[in-house]
Amino acid sequence: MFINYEHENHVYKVTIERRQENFFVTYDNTEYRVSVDEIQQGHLKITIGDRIIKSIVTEGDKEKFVFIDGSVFKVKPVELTGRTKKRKKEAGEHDLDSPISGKVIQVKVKKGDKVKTGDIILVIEAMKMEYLIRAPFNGLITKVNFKEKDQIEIGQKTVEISKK
Amino acid sequence: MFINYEHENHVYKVTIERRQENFFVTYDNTEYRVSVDEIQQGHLKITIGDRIIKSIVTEGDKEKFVFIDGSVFKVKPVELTGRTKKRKKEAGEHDLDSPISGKVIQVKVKKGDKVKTGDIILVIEAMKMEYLIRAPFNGLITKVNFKEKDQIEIGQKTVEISKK
Amino acid sequence: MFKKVLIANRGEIAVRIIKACQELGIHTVAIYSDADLNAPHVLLADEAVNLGDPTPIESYLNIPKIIKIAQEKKADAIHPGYGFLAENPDFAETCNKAGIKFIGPSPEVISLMGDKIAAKKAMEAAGVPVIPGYHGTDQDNESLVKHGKKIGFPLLVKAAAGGGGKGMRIVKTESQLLESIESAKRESKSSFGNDTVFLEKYLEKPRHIEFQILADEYGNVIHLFERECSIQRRHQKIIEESPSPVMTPELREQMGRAAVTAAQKVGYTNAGTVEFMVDGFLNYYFMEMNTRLQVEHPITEMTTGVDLAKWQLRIASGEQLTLKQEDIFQRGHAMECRIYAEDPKNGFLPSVGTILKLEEPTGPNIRVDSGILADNHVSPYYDPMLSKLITYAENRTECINKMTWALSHYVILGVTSNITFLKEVFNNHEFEKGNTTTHFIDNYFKEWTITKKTLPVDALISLAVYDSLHSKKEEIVRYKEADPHSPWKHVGRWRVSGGE
Amino acid sequence: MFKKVLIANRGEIAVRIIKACQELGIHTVAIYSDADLNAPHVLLADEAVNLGDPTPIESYLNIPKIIKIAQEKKADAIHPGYGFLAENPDFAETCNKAGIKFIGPSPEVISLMGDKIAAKKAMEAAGVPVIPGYHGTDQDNESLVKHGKKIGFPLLVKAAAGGGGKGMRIVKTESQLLESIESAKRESKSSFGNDTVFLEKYLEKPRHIEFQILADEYGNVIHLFERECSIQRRHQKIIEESPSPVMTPELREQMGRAAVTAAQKVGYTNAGTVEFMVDGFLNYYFMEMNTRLQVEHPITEMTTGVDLAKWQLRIASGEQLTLKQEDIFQRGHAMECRIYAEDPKNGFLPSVGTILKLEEPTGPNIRVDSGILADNHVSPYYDPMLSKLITYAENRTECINKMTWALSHYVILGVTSNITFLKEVFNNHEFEKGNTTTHFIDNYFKEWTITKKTLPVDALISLAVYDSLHSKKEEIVRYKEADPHSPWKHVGRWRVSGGE
Repeated sequence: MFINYEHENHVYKVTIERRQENFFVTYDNTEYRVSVDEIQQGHLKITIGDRIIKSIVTEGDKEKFVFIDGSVFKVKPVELTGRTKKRKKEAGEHDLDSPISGKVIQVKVKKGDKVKTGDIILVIEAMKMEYLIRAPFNGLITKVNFKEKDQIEIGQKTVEISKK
Repeated sequence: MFINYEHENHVYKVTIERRQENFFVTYDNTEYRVSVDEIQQGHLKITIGDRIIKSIVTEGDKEKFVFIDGSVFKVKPVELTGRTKKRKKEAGEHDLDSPISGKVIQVKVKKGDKVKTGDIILVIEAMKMEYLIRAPFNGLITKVNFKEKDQIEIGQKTVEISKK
Repeated sequence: MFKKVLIANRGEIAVRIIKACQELGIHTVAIYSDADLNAPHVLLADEAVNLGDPTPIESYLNIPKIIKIAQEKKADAIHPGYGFLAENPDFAETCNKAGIKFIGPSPEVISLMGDKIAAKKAMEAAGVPVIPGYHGTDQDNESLVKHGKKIGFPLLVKAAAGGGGKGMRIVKTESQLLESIESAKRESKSSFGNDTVFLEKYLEKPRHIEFQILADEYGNVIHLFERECSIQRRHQKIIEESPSPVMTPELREQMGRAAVTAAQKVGYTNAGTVEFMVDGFLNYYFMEMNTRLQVEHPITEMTTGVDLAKWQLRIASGEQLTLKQEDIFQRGHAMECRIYAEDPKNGFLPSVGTILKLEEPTGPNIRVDSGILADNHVSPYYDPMLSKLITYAENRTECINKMTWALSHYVILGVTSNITFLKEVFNNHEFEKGNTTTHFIDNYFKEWTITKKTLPVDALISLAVYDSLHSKKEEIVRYKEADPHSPWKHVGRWRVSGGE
Repeated sequence: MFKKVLIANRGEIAVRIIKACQELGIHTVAIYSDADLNAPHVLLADEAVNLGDPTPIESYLNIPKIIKIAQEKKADAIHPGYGFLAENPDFAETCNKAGIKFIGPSPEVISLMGDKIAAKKAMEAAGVPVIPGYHGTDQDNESLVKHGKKIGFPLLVKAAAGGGGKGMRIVKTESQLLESIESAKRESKSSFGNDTVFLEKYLEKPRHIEFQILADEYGNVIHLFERECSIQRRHQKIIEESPSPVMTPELREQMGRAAVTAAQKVGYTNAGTVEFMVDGFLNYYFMEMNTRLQVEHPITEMTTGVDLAKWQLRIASGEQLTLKQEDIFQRGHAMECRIYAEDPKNGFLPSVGTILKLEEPTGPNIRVDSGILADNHVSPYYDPMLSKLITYAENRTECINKMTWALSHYVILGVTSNITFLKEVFNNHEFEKGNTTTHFIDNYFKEWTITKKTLPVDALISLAVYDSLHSKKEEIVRYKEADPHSPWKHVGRWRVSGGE
């Protein structure tokens, strides 16, 4: 089985094969012969010679999580061909995305407004805290995607700005 | 669905039916309309009107276990027709069964021996403790099922004694 | 003692109070919104009543709804926990009028202490030192800016009704002043329904040190020593400890007496906390009094052996405080970490999601006050604190070692938490030395990011083994039949490659 | 401090020691038999080495095997825990000869205290009162019977090398004497490899009260006050508490001094316990000294704030005892329950099986020292203790309340445990009053059986709901197609009725 894991923008290519009682994992030209005991769902005890790896693995909707040696790693699925599908965003444009799911409590701009770098565009409230969306560059508001009291989800774009 | 549960030699007859979002449980001529949330495998939150039952249910090889209100109940499967299969044992005869799984460390009798009530017949060791099997009545040893160092399982009959 | 108590809260504090009640033989009623259907306080309480709509104002802040439930369930008292309605004098008043005992001080005291300006004036009058600032009634932006300039920079803008960092802004230069005042007012209005703010001098090398007090309804007041809560991010405490590494026996004696005096002067009853700022020269200033059980109360419980939640119930039910000041002593060292669903790499932004795996550390003198269970969903409606991890040991070094061990054995998968960040704080040399001012996080963790960037090979092996064990049989078969060197396969429900 | 410690034990005590080591930065090596493949100590340790055959003599009692592993792994010390090799002077000797520090007293002291007869003689010589009895070398049955008759009945037959109730018999009448001597000898031989027994007077209203001591390698000895361990079944402790409800300040002072004297006289080092019997008139008699950490050490840790396991490591590594007698004080009240896999309805017979569900109680001042994990199999090879439940509170009543709460929230399914039994003990009026002699269980729970005989309707509803949710779809369909009034159906993999 070939598997690719993406972590912090790096792709790790691994193969794993089961032969009788053992698994053979290959990564970076090294083969590890391991025996495995799944103690509870996702709780792994993996023996490599004298060494024992104890880890917990689980999967969410979009990612997998590994707990090992006191640290958590979040790994994303790799879509080899899908890589270039996303339009490369303008520098700073990401700053217009909502950093959190919450409620829009103030919209400071309307279509056609001119804005300067650092101007407050929109205020989002989540978990009783406020988050300000500011203009990442000078420009003209071309579209406002939310109005006050709207629910907004993490990653949704608040407004569109054309650079002047 | 009809289900019979046996607990401490008493059989409880229950029916349960699922209609849309609710379950209807009938026991002892009373119907309970309940809604159910299985929070984790076997962890039940059962709502009956304003009342909430919180319980944990799990199944072993031969029985089911319920944890409720701080108590554990062990429930056995019911075999309605199998009831009379087992030969009814002589009074006291149960005392000849091993109360524990362990190792036979001493056999004090042999076939043909006469024994009196209270005589030690056999010594079993388990978990570093000793258990004595004593004669439950006066009689004659007709069969000895184990010899020293034999492994013995819980419920196995150690010897057979014919009453005189 | 009460027969039945309604707990008007959620999360770990509701669980904490339910346990205290149950041990005292008190029947408990939990309330919960639709976002908390399977929350631990719901499963633990003897009864639980649904509030519906998860919006705070429609659920845990809805006074009429909560009073109605308490009456229907015949609760003789309500414990408000902290946050939500804990310091709302109207709620305390409404409880009392409905003949339900509010577990906390009188509405008048809550009201006085809730108004930070009036509180400071009262303390000044009682001879307790306060920080220079403007606590006046000129609340138009222009006047506030004028007063601010007079105090000088840096200064703090704080919501009069605030707490927990909400409605608080630190202003470093004159140019930020107006915007900060506006934003603090807005946040205060939406959180507390009141937009009065005040301004005060920002101290050098300040530490946040507070004293726990207990006062019964017969005039007996004791303090249970200090907690240092200087380690804060976004002006919210994340690590607390007791005793404070900077405290001297003389200062402790002095501040403890000031705290008791403060409580006595205002006719305080039940558990409360007097917060001070202590500067680099060990000058101390009254900050505010919190008229409730604090988040960090467990470290006082660990060092003094006193159960504060139970004493709250006893005092409210009219029992006398049998603990005497001379019987209370500190022993060893305790620390608390607040475990938040937040991303420290990304400005401590709250995170949401489902708790997929949860394993809490256990061991001697490790206490976890948790508000979550496996499979719970962490919603964006409420404060993102998941739990509190508390450790106790014979001394500060051992306590740090134990906390580090416990953090390394705390498994929360599915939601980003601050655990890794906390571990690095405990690993910081200045922290180890006790150099813990309120600027600590800004000074040492401003641009913090997780240092370990690469995925360790053991994690890769674990993932591969997991996927191999959990891929559906058909998929493995399908895979095996195909060219073993082609990566165009499906693994589990993940697409490992496209192209077919 | 040591770099690497091998823990020559299993279960909760191995876990306890591994945690203490890890907090001190010591690398740990666990050993485990084939019956313990996924036991918690194996999963927690930094390294774990398999011993194979689960028979004790081939695994946790196998000295050459264990020494070899320690050498291969380059461990600088071995912690023996309690039981197994903890009080085996040959093991301590072998460790020392191999250049591995044995964490405990010297082989000579273990040897002296392991011989109960010699130990009593040494104590008598040191002026510590001992119980009348026969501790001589005439070990033929005839002489022993003669000596027994001289002491009178009731009397105790005890294995000289024994402990934990093994090889112990209580003899009420002359007619049982010979049989008891034979059986005690046999059990002692098989457990300890030595069949020497002694006889002693059986006291009226006796309580088992012991003093914890700590002694460093430079002659400093302190005691950490008493534990009462009178609640026993089959002569094994099941509930312990500190302080003892019968203790007076004067008696505590006296017995504490006797314990320290006893330790000093024999040149004791590391942690140890001096056990006394105290009769109804508060006379006390030296019983024996346990040269190891006790099962019940946590209640001392709770009341004194001292971490005994860590001090064992520190002392063994040559550190000085920095704790002074005057710094040690008791605060509040602590209790411990031993959670056993056993059936109290059936003579406390050990039970075996698989832990299907496990949920440990959590809350302030609730400590669970556990040796099991969900899905672990409880085998018949070792002691049936699964875990220890410890609670601390401001006073004895609160401590009992907390324990009752904790027991009610302890879920162990799959193996019969003594939890329900323990709850009833805490509910007993004589226990509440502190009337806790060693005869307590015999007096009040002789013919004990679970009182609640009928299955509550909520349990039935839960079972039915569970079965409905977990029955396989085909089976439900098959059922639905059939006559709904016929009980001849299959539900899940259970046969609910026969006949087809």
